[in-house]
Amino acid sequence: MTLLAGKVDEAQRRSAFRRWRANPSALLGTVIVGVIALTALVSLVWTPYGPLAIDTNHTLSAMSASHWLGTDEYGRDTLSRLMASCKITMYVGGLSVLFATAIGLPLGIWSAWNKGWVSQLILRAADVLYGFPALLAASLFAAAFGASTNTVVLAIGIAYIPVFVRVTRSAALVILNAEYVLAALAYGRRPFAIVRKHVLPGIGSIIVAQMSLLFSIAVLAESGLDYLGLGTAPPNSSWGTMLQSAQNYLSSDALLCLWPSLAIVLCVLGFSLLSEGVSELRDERGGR
Amino acid sequence: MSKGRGWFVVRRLGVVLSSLVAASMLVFVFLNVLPGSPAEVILGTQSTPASVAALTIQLGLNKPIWRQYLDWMGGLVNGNFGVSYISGQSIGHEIHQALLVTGPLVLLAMLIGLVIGVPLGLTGALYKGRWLGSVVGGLSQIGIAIPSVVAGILLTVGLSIKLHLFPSSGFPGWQDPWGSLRALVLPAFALGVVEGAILARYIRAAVMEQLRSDYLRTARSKGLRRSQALRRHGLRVAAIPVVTVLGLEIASLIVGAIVVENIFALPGVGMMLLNAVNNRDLIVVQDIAMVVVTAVLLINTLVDLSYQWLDPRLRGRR
Amino acid sequence: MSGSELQLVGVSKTYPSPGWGRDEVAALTDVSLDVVRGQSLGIVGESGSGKSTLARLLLALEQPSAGRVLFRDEQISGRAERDLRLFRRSVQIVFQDPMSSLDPRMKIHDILAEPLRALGVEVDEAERVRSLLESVELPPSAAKRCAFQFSGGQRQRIAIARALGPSPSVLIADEAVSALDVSVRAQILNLLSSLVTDFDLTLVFISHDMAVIRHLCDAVAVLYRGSIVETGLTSDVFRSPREAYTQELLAAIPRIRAGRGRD
Amino acid sequence: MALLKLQSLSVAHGDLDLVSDVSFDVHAGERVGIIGESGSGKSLTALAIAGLLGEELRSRGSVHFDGEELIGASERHLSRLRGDRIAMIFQEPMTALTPTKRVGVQIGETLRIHRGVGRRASQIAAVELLGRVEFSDPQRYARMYPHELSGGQRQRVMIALAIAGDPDLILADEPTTALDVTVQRKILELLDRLVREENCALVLIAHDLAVVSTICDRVVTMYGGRVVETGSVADIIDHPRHPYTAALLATSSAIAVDVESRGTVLPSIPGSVPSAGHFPGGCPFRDRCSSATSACLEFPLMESGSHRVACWHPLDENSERGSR
Repeated sequence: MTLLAGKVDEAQRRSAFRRWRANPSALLGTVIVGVIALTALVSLVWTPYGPLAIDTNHTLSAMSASHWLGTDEYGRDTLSRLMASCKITMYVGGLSVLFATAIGLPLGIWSAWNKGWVSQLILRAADVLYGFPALLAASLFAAAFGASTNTVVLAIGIAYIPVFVRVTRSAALVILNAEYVLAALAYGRRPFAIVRKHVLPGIGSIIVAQMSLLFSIAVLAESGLDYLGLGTAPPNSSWGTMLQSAQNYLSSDALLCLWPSLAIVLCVLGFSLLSEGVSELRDERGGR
Repeated sequence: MSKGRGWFVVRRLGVVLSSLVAASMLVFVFLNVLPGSPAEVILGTQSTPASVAALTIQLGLNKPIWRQYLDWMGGLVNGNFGVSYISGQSIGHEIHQALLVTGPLVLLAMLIGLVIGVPLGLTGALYKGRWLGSVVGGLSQIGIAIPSVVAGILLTVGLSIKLHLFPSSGFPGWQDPWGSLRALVLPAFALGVVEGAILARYIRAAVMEQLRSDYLRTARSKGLRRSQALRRHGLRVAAIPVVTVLGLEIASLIVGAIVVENIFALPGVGMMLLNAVNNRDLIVVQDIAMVVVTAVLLINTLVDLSYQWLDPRLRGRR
Repeated sequence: MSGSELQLVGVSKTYPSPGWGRDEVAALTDVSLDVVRGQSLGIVGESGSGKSTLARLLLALEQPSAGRVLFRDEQISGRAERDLRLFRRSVQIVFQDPMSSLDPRMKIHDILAEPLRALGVEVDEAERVRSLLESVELPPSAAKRCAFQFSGGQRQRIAIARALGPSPSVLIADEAVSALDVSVRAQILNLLSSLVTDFDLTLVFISHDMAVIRHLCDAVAVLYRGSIVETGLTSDVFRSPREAYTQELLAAIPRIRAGRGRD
Repeated sequence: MALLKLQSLSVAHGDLDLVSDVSFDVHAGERVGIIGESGSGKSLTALAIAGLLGEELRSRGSVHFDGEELIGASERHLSRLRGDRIAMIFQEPMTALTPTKRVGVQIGETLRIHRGVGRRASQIAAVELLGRVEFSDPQRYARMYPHELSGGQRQRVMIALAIAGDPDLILADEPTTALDVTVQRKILELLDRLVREENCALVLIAHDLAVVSTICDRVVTMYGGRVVETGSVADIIDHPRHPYTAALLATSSAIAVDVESRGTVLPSIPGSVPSAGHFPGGCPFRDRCSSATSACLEFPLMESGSHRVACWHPLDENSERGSR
């Protein structure tokens, strides 16, 4: 403990930016996520051919100067479809994580603060919800409403609520047990103000790391769901649907599978590295 | 104390039961409070008011909703899963058959995950800061990012299409045990590799924490070498977070199996679920949902109970 | 020098046991205590004696299971938080752990200004922060820095400054010097005793250290397993401790002497 | 011939020296106390002697134990000494025992490692050792887990564990700091008695001069990773020569329980203790020292003799300053 004090001081003196730059996970994660987010933005206004443009003269063409990554069975440009899929991925990942955070975070803080039966109930409900993994929830949604991008968002979002409740609760408990919270109560701060001034800033980096991690898992889940036809429906492109249609040409045109696979792996890697980077930077700061 | 532990198990089972009841209500209400009746859905475009009415009575959908729920639950408890709207087959029998595929698949994948994850995680922790540790860390980081869809497809391309080592799809049935096992190997690998990477990461973290612990230092001060001290004093405590992850991973393996079965055309629970969803065979969806939920919650409970066994500090406590 | 600031009358506090019998754990049993205005009261006790529970009850952060807590002869236990404004301004606390008693993400300025804002004390914030820092002998520049940049002793000064912010009449110090380095402890003790004089504070000093209590306090109460076993003026208790436990406490304090081969 | 001889021992974290140039001897059966505040490097010194420093720390210099060099010795070699000839007692009784093993098993393990004793025999020995550290019902306690014991009981288990191998040297790192005052005293008495019975050498680390003075023969004062003064207990408490030792002594004795200090201003040391590795160069105490001059930019050489001090401006040996 005393040993670390020196290290902490040193880490403090460097600016946040420099520490960020010095952390390989955080840096690489930021770059990858940045590239994907940027691609998604660009695809809103421009893709080389448009993701839906069919060209029956050039079906299943190999990589070439005109089609950098080739075309699929309808002659649609793979690069354009990959780019357009970034958009779907960011939409699904971002919205589902926000949804889970928006519900899980307040419930987690509440259950950390309040030890009465209501928070017991919250935790029990989270346990029940925990029995519904994203894929099962999506199946239920698809059975009930028909599959769409939005049912995927909802399914993933609901499935992650329990995770958020637990993570928030344990992080908030650490803060709430600190003596400065007692001191704040002693000078008359009410619970709401304490949450705003101490708890939220205190658990912020944990929550961000968790959100980033769940984003990466959401990308995994989304690709699986789309692949199964439980999510985004053709002709709209997503990495999962691209994989599904490419699977028919595995023996003849394996590259068709490679591109969306790479995109998924890269995206998941980016967000999980970012998550790890954020937690490492937090630990460097002394974990407080 | 032994009485306390017995009580703990009883209480924990009570919690599971009440969770299951809550989950079943959730599933049931969700699928039954929809606009339009299941009969209409089943008959689709050919429905006439008369045929809908007839089917409604045939399926017992004219009864009050709570009655339908109780009938369904009563059936589940007695092992009677009902009859499929679409195929007219006994769902219980079909699920039983499907579990004979999915169950072994999940177990095999778990095994593969452990075989990969344990040595990798230990190596990562013990060689932290050296090149071997970094390589292992990087490998597991990438392994985590590979979805089972991708792993499955890559394995199919590599080992069955190019090298013809394993069948790329289909399942001969357990009357041909060798063929069945061969059919499961690739899908299990697709699932297990990723789980192995995740396990490796958690094992590495848990073991590293043990290596820093005060009591491991005490053990070394008695004359145990670092690796001996870790083996005798650290591993059991390190197992606690790992068991948690193992529990989470079994749950995600069950889910992953649903995806992988579809890649490899295995007639498991996942395939059955997907077909039911596509056919709007609501009662099958309901039943499978309950099977999955029950499996996940039971595994969760087993994990909780194993803490008691692993860590004496938790015995006789909540 | 008359009247009481804080009073505990027959206070007990029980917690539900962590196991799952319905048993309860008694932290305090029938404790009566009178914190006389202007007096420094030491409360001595070891771990598990109920010291921390006592501090929380005195701060009305917890409710007694039985008995009453009075502030200037008015009951405060069981009252709604909005009725406690005067009380909150008048009673402040300094905790033991200089690491956990300051929010590491806050600037010292905010740490010191927070109580003023929370209690609606209308002052020039910057000016007040400066004078608070001055009274604990820290430079004004400290306000711009974060808590982690200070050593344990400095942090404890900041915690004291925060407690002084609302101009309290009672200061409760819960093991306030126990976690400090020996060479720094005397500084903080000197600071505390001069502040008690300068700000006319009533001090409740909770500690396991008899020597420090003797140095700082007029009266002492000995807490043992949730009950007060002995009270009295410090000089009396130290000269002739009545209870066996008090005697044991006094005997246990290590004294500087060449022990081996000299006795 | 010294049992343990430290020469220019340094411990570094990267380029940062946390312990610099520590030298002292411990003779067989002798008791040496190391006092110092946080960051003084006293715990690291003990860990370096036993070869138990963390992965990220490196030690240099020389640790001679009974004619063998320990710095740079293999883990295999060191592990043969540890528990058998050198034993350790740690500060935190809460975390220093393995939570998943019964206390008796943990004590018996030492014998199983070094004496090749079987499971049953080691249990019998463990029960006997628990009796020696004053457990009233050792049979029962041997079957308990650490979390079922109080802090004081756990520390007694640690002591039993340390004496199990009949060591020549015990390194005790703040063994009483985390305990209640009344328990502290009992543990110190127990340690005192057992060390006498075993006739082994003791290195006792404490931040409290009082603890060291009651059971040690000699004192080593450390500040900022360096030894600043060493001498017999009598030398140190009657005639401290380093300004730091003197000030520490003055502070401690002014708040002593049998001294009426009410209303007086306690003698104090200005400034604060820097964090480990961030002490000023030269004499680490110069920032807080009233007699510091430009000479103090250089760390002074330790003089020779039995009462040694590393200071450019030592207090006069004959003055009574800082004593009781």
